[in-house]
Amino acid sequence: MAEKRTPQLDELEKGQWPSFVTEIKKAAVKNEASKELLHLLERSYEEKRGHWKHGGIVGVKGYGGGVIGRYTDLPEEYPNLAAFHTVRINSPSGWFYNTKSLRTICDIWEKRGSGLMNFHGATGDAILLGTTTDQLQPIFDDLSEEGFDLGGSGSDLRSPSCCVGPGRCEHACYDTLEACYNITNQYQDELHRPMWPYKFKIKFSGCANDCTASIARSDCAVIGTWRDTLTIDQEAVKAYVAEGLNIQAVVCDRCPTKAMKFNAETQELSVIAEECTRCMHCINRMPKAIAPGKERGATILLGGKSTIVQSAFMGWVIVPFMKMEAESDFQEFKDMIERIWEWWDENGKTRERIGETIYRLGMTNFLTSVGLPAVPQMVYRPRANPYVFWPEDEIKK
Amino acid sequence: MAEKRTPQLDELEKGQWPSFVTEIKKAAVKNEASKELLHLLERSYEEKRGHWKHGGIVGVKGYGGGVIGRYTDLPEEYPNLAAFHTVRINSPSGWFYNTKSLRTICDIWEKRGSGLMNFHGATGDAILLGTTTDQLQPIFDDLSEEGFDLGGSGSDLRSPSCCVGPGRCEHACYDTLEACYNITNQYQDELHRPMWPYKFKIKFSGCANDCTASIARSDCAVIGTWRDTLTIDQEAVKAYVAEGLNIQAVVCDRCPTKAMKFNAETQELSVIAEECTRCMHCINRMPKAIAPGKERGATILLGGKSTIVQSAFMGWVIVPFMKMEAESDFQEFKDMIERIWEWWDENGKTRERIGETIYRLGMTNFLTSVGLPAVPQMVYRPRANPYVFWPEDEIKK
Amino acid sequence: MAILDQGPLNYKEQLPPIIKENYGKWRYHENPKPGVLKHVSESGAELYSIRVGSPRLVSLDFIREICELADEYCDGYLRFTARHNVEFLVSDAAKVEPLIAALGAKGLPVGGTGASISNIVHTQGWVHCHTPATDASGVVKAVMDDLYEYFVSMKLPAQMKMSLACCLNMCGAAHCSDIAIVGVHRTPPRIDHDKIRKGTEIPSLVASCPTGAIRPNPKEKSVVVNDAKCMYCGNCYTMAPGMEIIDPENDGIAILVGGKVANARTNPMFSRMVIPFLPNNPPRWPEVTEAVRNIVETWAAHAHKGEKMGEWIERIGWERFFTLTGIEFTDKLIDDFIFSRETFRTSAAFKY
Amino acid sequence: MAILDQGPLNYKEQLPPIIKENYGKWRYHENPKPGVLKHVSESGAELYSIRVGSPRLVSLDFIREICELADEYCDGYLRFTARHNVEFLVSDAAKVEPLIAALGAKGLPVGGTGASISNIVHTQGWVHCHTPATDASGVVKAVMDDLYEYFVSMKLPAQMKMSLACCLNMCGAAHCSDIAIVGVHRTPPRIDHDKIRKGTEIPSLVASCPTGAIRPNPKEKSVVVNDAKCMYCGNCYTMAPGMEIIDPENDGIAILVGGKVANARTNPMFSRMVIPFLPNNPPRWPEVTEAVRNIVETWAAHAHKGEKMGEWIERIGWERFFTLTGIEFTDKLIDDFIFSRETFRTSAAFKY
Ligand code: SRM
Ligand code: SRM
Ligand code: SRM
Ligand code: SRM
Ligand code: SF4
Ligand code: SF4
Ligand code: SF4
Ligand code: SF4
Ligand code: SF4
Ligand code: SF4
Ligand code: SF4
Ligand code: SF4
Repeated sequence: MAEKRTPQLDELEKGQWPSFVTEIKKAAVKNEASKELLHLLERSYEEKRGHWKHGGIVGVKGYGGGVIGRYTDLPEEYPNLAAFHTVRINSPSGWFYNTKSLRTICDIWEKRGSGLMNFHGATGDAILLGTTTDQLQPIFDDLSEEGFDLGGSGSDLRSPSCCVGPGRCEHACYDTLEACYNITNQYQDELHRPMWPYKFKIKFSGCANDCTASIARSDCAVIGTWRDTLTIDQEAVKAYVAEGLNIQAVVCDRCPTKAMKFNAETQELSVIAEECTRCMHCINRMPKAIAPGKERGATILLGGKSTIVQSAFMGWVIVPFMKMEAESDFQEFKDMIERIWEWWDENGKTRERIGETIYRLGMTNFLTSVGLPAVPQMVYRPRANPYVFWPEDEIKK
Repeated sequence: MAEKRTPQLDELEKGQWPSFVTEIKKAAVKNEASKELLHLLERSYEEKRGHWKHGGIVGVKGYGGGVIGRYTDLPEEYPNLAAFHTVRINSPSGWFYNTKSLRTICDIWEKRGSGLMNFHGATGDAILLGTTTDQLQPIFDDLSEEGFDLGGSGSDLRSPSCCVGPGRCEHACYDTLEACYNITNQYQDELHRPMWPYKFKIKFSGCANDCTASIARSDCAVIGTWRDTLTIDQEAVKAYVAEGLNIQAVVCDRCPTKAMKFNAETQELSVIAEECTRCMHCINRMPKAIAPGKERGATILLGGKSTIVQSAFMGWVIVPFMKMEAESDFQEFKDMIERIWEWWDENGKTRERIGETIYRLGMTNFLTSVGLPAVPQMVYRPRANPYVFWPEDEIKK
Repeated sequence: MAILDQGPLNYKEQLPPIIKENYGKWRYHENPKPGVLKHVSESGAELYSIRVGSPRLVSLDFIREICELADEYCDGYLRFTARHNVEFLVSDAAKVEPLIAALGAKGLPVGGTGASISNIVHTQGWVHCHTPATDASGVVKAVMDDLYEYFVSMKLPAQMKMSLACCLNMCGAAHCSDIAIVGVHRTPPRIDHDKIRKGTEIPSLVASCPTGAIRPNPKEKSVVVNDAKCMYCGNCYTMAPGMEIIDPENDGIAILVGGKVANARTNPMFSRMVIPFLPNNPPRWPEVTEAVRNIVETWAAHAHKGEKMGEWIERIGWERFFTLTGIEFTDKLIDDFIFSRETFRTSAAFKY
Repeated sequence: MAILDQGPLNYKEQLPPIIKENYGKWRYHENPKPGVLKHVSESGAELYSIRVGSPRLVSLDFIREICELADEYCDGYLRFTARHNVEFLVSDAAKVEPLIAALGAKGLPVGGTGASISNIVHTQGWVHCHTPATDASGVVKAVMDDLYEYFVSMKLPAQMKMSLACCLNMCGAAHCSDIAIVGVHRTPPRIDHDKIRKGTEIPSLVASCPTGAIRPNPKEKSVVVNDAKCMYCGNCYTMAPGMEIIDPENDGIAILVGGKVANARTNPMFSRMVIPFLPNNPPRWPEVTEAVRNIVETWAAHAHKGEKMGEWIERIGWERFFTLTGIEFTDKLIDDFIFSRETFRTSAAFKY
């Protein structure tokens, strides 16, 4: 292919933020497809439109997901982009890598693909961006050999992800890294072989700061919390006072339930336990002095998803507190999620996320079917209409 | 009809709250139908069900509304209730009466009906409860002779109502009594001759305390407000302080926007004008010291209704501020409401309240059609979805 | 012949002289004692309004009696309030106590102002309507007898506005009340095919159902109801007498709480269901009076001064409301109609 | 032959020694300077995380380069964040500044912690997807260049989380972001009947439209779109390649603001639309960078310390947000989809 200029993209090599154009150019040096990508993209910048077709069905043996097919609509002009598929690698919990693992990916990808990658995709996979159809199986074989596996795509379980949790964060109320790993391994079949009405995402956040944005970005959010009272170290409180922190203003006044009380005279901080909603604010402001309680676990929320089709939904509480420590706790979670999938599988329409299915059929239907007890924690407030469905057995005949 | 006992209803003559049973019994002394009503009601108390049939179409000449037909489903046993219709009298603004007017109603009703009445019905009419079909026209003739007119029923304008306003209340930001009277008179045709998709209610409240519950109970709520700043009488503030009012706690801390500031030292009260939402709280607590501003008018809200069918709606802002003083202001309101009715008449389905029509067709459609400019005051917050409809003329061809 | 379209009485002729003279000139008011409002005009004039509880369903005698009182104490004028109380408008301070005494003698309660429970806005019930799931006046009488002390005093945290509607048409507009007592049906309509055939437009009837539970039944020239989809709203019955919805065995009362309409401090709020069903137990509806009293007194015990029911609950959280009142939370209280989504707790922050 | 279902790498093997040793024992953290987090363990161990901005779309060279740095300064370990930044995990305090210097030499920005603007979560755009209404990486580069100072400092009122999605599928999950940059189409799909006939299941296609704008067209064995009902969501195009939605003349960008997901202080919130459309003006999208900067700086100038965008706006009111930013409010910002009702202002209390 003849050398062409890319004035628009060149412009994006300027400025202080690291440039993806520079990255594509680096890849272009070694790889024809990446070079063509640069020029196709320049063309998109001129024409203000993408030049990719609807993906066809491509994949690797034994799996239904993990690969996204992609073809340019200008294959004559960009023959190396005629097929330019994506491979999703299920990333390790918390996106931790030793350099050996990363280099292994690089080596395989250098041999078999464009050399361009996303670290990471929005769902959390490591994404190998652009290869041909015939390379898909070899790539998978190579990756597999080195201990890697593919992530989800299509109507299956998507690669779960989790926050850094106990790996580095003092707030973690359960082991997010282990929970994510354990549960992901349990559901390899669901992850690799699409068989549901639509996609299903799980994200694990160690506390209510929700650093994986699980409430917005996953059908099932597992958010760390505690059942007892947060713990306060009064000495550390005094140290904060000494440092000049205005505890009343910065901490107490912004506690959403005014549960946190500071006695300016004694410099003692106390919490009205039953008023605290475990929002994390005070802990965030005073991590040296305040910590989550001892009886830890997670709140489970269901139904999160983005805008298409019925509007964006955030996950809502379906279990206020579940232990998340022992294998038996994980088992409890798994039993529940399997009942949920079963119900969704039976009741969901094609391309209907579980939140939409529940919205359509009603929480009572859902809760009764999956055997979850109704509690006030599930709602901000009760219904405003009196349109209750009465089961036959509560009615006099 | 043989004397029967009414043990259940008798029970309701006990207790300190005035008894409607006693009232029915008083009427029963003079009127056979009322007597039968007493016994029919006792029967309902035994059987736990009403004994009234769906109303047929009854009315008076020239009108389509104002009368509700009612027949018992046990006419053989209660012949005087075979027909037991309701007549709605449009009450005067603010439910003010001189005793002559009330006695006139009583005299007519004694002659021609059960002697039972509701002062008032939930929409605000004076309700004559129970008469026969042949009495309807004579009742109307008699009432008309004395200057009364009927209220609305069916798919028409319902009798507008208003709070006591300038008649007795220091908060009134416009003349609710006059506005209600003026506008009711203008729309006599709409009030008496059902011709819309469904009913339409208007209520006038003199300020944001909304003593007519207009936001919940009327399709169109006209709620008094002001455009400039509330006025504060600093001498009166000091008098409140002297009386022991804790202004900071009772007034300032509960101002929703923290617009009200009290200087405890100088005992001066001040308001951050642009932060005040005119919620009325501070004025309510200190009526001697704080009053609405000088540039007064009303906020217009549209869409309020109760639960059936699409859920209860509260009215929402369609005009943040409209003057409501001169005849020309009323005219502006009338021009607007007529455009609104026209749009609803064209677009509403049968038995669809205007709030439901707008919800179904969208605010943009509504606002554009009736020519109201979109302003942020119309919404608590903008849309969360990006599903904007783009008009053809804003699109490049 | 009747004059058409002459409109309501001109209010101007119904105003007592003191109001005519001070119209729009009121400066402030005080609430010297329960049921008594004192409005002071710029002119210095003082108007005393004496608020009196009324059963609303009244006889000629009642109206004539209050007219007599109005003639004697109020220059022949009175008014009714937005909650169907009577207000005597006294321009002469000396007449206030004698009027109150006269009212007392007649058993008419003075109260309903300020931090009290005012009259219950209500509807027809078994007295006059065709779709009620409960009586109106009887329940109101039972509840107001039980809460009488709160009408004649001002010892609550704030005003308490109650409403009752005897069916889901909600003529009592109970949807934004501190406490709403709402008659509910609980079984699907029983179809009287004969009646349907006689006068019902089938397409309109089918369209009337908010959940799409009604389908045409061409064989019967009538309709069929999918019971599983029916939420007993009764809208079909309003459209068609053949859709019999009344069911004495299963009709009863739901309780909703926390609504408001004033804009003071907080925005208007809908009432929310806290008890999905209580049985009709006339004549005194003990389950209802007890439930209402429990809610009122729990609120009274815990709310800040000046905090309406809904404001109190929103501050402490609904989960706490159920703990404090001891009311059981069940799935029936979780919305499953079209605006359900906004009620789901999309937050990991809540109280246990 | 590949091993099926072996699952992701075991994270335990990817953790640096300091983390293995102090796993779950972290006591607190400090944020000594932009891009540097210091976590202290119960054991007294100190871990320094150096956060580095990444273009996310990277080459082999980039990954190998950061591996080299990790080998040199971090015992051969690193991680990525939920926002696609790189984090170097330094166990030796003495290596922090040298690492930062080395990063600086390579032009890699250190920052994104605390009250800063972190990396923009984003999507494929014109680089790799078939439905984009705008590019992803290019817009992100333009915006981050413009706001660079806020990445490398911590001078904002609070953290600022931005996301970009190049179409309404919203792979950037922009719906709960402080600022969301969203690619939008603005014209109905153009139907390629041939393509539809070839491989599309008509009933599924018809069902895919959230507004019911698509009806079967039996004559063509295809479908027809009611343009007036179409809101250009592109869902039909996702289902069927024959429903061509891309329109270079009219595609562009909408801006939504005020979303959040953390439960700290306030509940999670959706982002709300404040600018319905800005044109695609590559390579630097000046209208977009300017709009974003205006919003960021207005917030920075007015918010309380610690107040996220959405919290600030909800405190001052959306009507005030439009005044302060000078952004024009139009009917396009008023919801008219299924959950519109909850957005309408059902209150007479508002600011002018
Ligand atoms: C690669 C990725 C964007 C990125 O650049 O990071 C992506 C890319 C695509 N997404 Fe996505 N989605 C990606 C994360 C998301 C997210 C974000 C998240 O998971 O947190 C969302 C919103 C959250 C959610 O699940 O609601 C998301 C919501 C969608 C939707 C919306 C439909 C829905 O589920 O409600 C579609 C449409 C569809 O599935 O038909 C979609 C479809 C697509 C497709 C497959 C387009 C298509 O219909 O064929 C895109 C392939 C682009 C390409 O050719 O490279 N993608 N997609 C992300 C996955 C990488 C990974 O595995 O790590
Ligand atoms: C007479 C009446 C208007 C009328 O034209 O009939 C009226 C009259 C007054 N109202 Fe009202 N309100 C009347 C119904 C209402 C209603 C509607 C209702 O009851 O259904 C409301 C809305 C209630 C709600 O939000 O659910 C209402 C919300 C208020 C408020 C706001 C209270 C609050 O803080 O939320 C005030 C201000 C106050 O009380 O401080 C108020 C204040 C007043 C004042 C003090 C105004 C004044 O200065 O004269 C009057 C005496 C109040 C009192 O009873 O203590 N009035 N007031 C209505 C009496 C009904 C009754 O018999 O009980
Ligand atoms: C008399 C009154 C109740 C009362 O005891 O005070 C009343 C009584 C009836 N209402 Fe009502 N409504 C009355 C105020 C209301 C209110 C309250 C209000 O206006 O503030 C509402 C709720 C607010 C609203 O408009 O949304 C109300 C919402 C309904 C509905 C609900 C449908 C809807 O409009 O959304 C119906 C059903 C219908 O119209 O088909 C209805 C229908 C009826 C009918 C006509 C029953 C019917 O379908 O035939 C009732 C006649 C009862 C009878 O035989 O005496 N009534 N109705 C009220 C009118 C008296 C008056 O004119 O002053
Ligand atoms: C590294 C990361 C987790 C991970 O596994 O990758 C992380 C790490 C930390 N988060 Fe986070 N958060 C991370 C994404 C998030 C997200 C999700 C997102 O960015 O999309 C959120 C939700 C944002 C939202 O609400 O829209 C998030 C909301 C928080 C909060 C809540 C802030 C608030 O007041 O609302 C805290 C507490 C705080 O900052 O005081 C927090 C606190 C922290 C702490 C201080 C926790 C700790 O003690 O180690 C970490 C350093 C924060 C910092 O950057 O200053 N983290 N944090 C993510 C870094 C992303 C990045 O590169 O910028
Ligand atoms: S979600 Fe909580 S536990 Fe996880 S990284 Fe964020 S602050 Fe730490
Ligand atoms: S965690 Fe949140 S709710 Fe609990 S005391 Fe701290 S700031 Fe208050
Ligand atoms: S609405 Fe306002 S003006 Fe009217 S009576 Fe109530 S407080 Fe007075
Ligand atoms: S009217 Fe309401 S918003 Fe305005 S200053 Fe008074 S309390 Fe505050
Ligand atoms: S609420 Fe229902 S039953 Fe009661 S009066 Fe209104 S329509 Fe009749
Ligand atoms: S009662 Fe309501 S839900 Fe049931 S069939 Fe009739 S209209 Fe439909
Ligand atoms: S947001 Fe849309 S265009 Fe962008 S990657 Fe996702 S599906 Fe493709
Ligand atoms: S773009 Fe969306 S609204 Fe338009 S026809 Fe396609 S699916 Fe329907």
